[in-house]
Amino acid sequence: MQATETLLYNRAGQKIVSPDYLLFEAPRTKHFMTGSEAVKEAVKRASVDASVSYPITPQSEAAHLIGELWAEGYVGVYFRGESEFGVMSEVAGCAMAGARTITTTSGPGTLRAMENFPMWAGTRIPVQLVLMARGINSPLSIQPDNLEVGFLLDTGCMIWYAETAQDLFDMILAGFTVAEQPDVHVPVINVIDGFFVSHTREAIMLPPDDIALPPYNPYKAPLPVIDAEVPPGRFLRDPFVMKSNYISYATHASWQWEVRAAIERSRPYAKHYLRGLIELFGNPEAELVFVACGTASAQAKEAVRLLEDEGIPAKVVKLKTIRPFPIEELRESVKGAKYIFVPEFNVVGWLEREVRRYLYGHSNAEIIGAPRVAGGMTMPAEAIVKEVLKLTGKEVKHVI
Amino acid sequence: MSYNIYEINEDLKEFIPKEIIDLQERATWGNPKRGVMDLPYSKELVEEHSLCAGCPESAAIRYILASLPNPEDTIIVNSTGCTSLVFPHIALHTVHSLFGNQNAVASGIKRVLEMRFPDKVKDVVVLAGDGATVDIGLDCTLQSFFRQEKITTICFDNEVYANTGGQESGLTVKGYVFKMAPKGKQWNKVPMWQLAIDSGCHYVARLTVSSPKRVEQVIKKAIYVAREVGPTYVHLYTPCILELGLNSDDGLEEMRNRDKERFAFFEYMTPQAEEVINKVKEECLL
Amino acid sequence: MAHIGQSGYSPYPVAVYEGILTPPPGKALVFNEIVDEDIAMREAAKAMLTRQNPTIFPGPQVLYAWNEEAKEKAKLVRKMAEVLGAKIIPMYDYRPKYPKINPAVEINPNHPNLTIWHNKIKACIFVGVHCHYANVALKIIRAETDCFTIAMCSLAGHEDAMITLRDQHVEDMERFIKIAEEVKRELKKY
Amino acid sequence: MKRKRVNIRMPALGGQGAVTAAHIIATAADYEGYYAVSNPFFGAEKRMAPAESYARIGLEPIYDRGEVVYPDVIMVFHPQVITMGKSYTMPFYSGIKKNGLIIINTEEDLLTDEDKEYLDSLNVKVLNFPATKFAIDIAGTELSTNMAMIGALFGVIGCVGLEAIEEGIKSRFLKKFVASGGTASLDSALERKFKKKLELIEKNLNTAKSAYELAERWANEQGIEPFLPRPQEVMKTQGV
Repeated sequence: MQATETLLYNRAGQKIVSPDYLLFEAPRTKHFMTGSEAVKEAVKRASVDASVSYPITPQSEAAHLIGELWAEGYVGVYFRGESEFGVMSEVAGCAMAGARTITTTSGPGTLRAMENFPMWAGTRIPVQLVLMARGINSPLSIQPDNLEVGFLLDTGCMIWYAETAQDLFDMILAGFTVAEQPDVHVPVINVIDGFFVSHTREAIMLPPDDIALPPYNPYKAPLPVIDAEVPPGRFLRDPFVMKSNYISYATHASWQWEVRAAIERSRPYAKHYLRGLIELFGNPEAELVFVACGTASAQAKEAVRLLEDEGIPAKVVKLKTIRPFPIEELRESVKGAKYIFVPEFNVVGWLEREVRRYLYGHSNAEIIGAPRVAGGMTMPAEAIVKEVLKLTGKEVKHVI
Repeated sequence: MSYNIYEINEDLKEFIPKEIIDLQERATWGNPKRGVMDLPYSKELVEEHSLCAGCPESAAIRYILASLPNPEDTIIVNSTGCTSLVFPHIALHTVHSLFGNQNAVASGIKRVLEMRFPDKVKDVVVLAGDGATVDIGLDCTLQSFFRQEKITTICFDNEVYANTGGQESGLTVKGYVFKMAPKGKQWNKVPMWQLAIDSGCHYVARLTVSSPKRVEQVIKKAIYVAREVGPTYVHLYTPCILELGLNSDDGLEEMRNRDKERFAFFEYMTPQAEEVINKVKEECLL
Repeated sequence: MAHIGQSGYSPYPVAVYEGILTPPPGKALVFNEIVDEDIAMREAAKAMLTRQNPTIFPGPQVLYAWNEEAKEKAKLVRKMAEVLGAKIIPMYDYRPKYPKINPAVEINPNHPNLTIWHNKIKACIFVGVHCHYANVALKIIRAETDCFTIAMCSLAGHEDAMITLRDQHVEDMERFIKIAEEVKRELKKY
Repeated sequence: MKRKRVNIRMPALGGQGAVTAAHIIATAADYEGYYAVSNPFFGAEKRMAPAESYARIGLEPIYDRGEVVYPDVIMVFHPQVITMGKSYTMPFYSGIKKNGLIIINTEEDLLTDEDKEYLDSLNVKVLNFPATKFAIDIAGTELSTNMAMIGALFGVIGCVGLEAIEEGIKSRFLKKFVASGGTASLDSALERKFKKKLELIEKNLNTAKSAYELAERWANEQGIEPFLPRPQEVMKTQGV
């Protein structure tokens, strides 16, 4: 049994530092890069053991760059799988065998892989998936649209949402740290809106690349790692548990609740490593509130600025985590709100549903699922402002 | 080897049932010469299971487990089907993941174990039915062969989906009437052993489990070659006595009959594989 | 007894949905209260010493001699049982056992309540069980029995147990045994 | 009201280097001390098919992402954008803001009287600039068209100087060498490549520089103010 805690340097010869030092204390310097390149920079500092890739726009570049890290000796195992279904099963194998594992996918790939996600959660592997959301068929589109996230909400995986390349970099490092806590130990899906983050170049602050997270210790996992080195010697992961093989229904029920309980246990860790489950922007007293995540929150921030020019105080509540959902934080932050807008990059409004569900009986504000764009559309701040002015009956002085 | 995960702490031994103590004391660990001949004398690596009485699959599993050259460091990946009800009772680290992804999961496990334990031999063996291997899982099966994953894939071919109640599978013989083929199967049995050869397997065998000793030889060859060279494939006929309407004691005869025709013993090996097999023979391990 | 099914109905609600999470490092849980470890250890000892058929359920991580800590812990589990006058019933593996378990001599995480009912166990300690299976079992016990559950976890603990002790290693178990002896004296059980 | 942000839309044809241009524009602006962001149009562009990229330069953090729907500046990289309608927006100047700017790579005037009327009504200035001819004359290759366009842009809107432009171009073409971390120990093969790169960069710089000067003169004739105050000045007024 390997005592990973005692190591000073990782496989790549990087100095091992605490997650707190890497995330909060290490000096940072400014770089100018895309979200995909930010993924490489994060993985480079995360002592990653394994990654499996498959091409699909817009996540391909990030997957190439992880491959470069493997060629450079930063990642232990890397190859191209046969399909997203195969890839998500291959990373499951890697994680069950005790590897810190990351992979990436998008849109149709997410749906092709779907059967794997509840399996990941059920078998308690802390795999990290960087999801670069794009439209899902049919008809075909490779452009930004986050409908797919609605399908993932109840897979038993943690779901975090990054707004910028900086968010994504920090969330990937925090993601491993939180997901690998023994009492959490479920997968984490870090979502960004494809292209809006993956292909946009912006300034990002990075710690030095000669330090890295402590390696993963599989012997702290809540289920025996599959390496024939840990008892019980007779161990099947994960068995049929059914009345038909003389097992209580309670087993499967309890197992499922345990997976959800694990997500709940992630709250204190996520609060610490993400510096809170939500971020506030704008006028704290505002009665006009935008609740959003990812690029929708970025566009809402621009809208808040335009509304200031219109003399209308507004604020944005940016949700950094969707699973666990920041219930208390949201309720607190919309106290005194009159209007709550939920701008989204999909046609169904999965976030609006979540917001309504958790604010039911906790807010008298009118909740409006708008504006909603899809199919690759951009959401100009001006469009958000028009929506607001239309509803609040204020007359448009100038938007453009 | 990892035999110590079976070793019970003396202070607590008196509270442990005999079947578990026997695993420590009477199973054949750390002995590559072990084989089916040990069956009557040693503790087997499988306890009671819930397969049909007389199911040839249960015999196959017993022979295979008795033949593993390195059980204490062998990982078995299985899939959904009748066999999934057996796996909880196998005294090794095993994985049931999804229906059809067994070779993908095994690929990940093998590569990571090679990385984590560079100085140890960790054998990874896939054990699944015909539906999992050839129908729903064909992509993952063949792709793991293309990628030259160092794993052994064993297919239990009972020529039907048995666990779900007897539906036609890709390995059903043309003309057989099963559920979902009410007029009889319209197309030929998939020659999986040939696909395995064409896809890059270095050792391929097709046989019934009528002869324990032959099963042992094949399994050992397949595992040693996978360890040293690349993917290997073993195709076993384990008839479903239930769906064929046979009595519990008819399984063996059914297999012997097929030995003469579509499951006549067939073996293929590449030159590299042959080299390994000869080496192992010289070491008297075959 | 069970409401439905072979051995148990719904283990819902679970502790986290009642706002209870695992204790922070250095602390312990007694029901929904975060307390100092020594207090929790005293309460645990009291429960084991005063309730019917106290039993320790050692899991694979202490049953098998797979590393030095496991060997040490096995000795301590034995000692603990003597001090607490508790039975030892092993959870030697996690498989859904076919065709059935023998509840007199073993416990299985898939229907732990069978063993607790059969032996009328009113207080128990989980030790050396992998966290996931401990949690699965503890939820079922919480829903299906009146057994007072104590989790002695080497990692982050188990909020579904009535008392949870976290980061428990050899020296902590030794401390627990000392405390148990004190409590026993106070209760005049010697 | 005074601008806090310049949003730039670059309709082009696949292969013209509009994405590279957007990257260099943003990098240069970042170097100059502004906040800057760049991104391509998110599609499956092919050579000579419509392609588009965007850059945003601002005095405060930029959250806005995606296509620039309401641009302050439109840079038309190829006449076909107008003549053959190879543009994602119809007409190519839709959404242009008041007092905006349009730079068109062309040797003749391509706008109709209708276009001119509309653009005048918004006080949008139009610079017809033969960037490709310019690139061939100076760099000896039409591949430097995007450099000419970059030079022209900053010549007109001011705020980003030649030094910053040089930085932007260098960081784009030297990135690989730096990224691979081996700049110190480049083997001879790489050095030869490196030398080629430096020559290329030299040509590109000259192209951008002369385009900058030409556009600067034009801007002065037109009496065009710098589009943004210098970041330093803003700092001062904010008393930072």
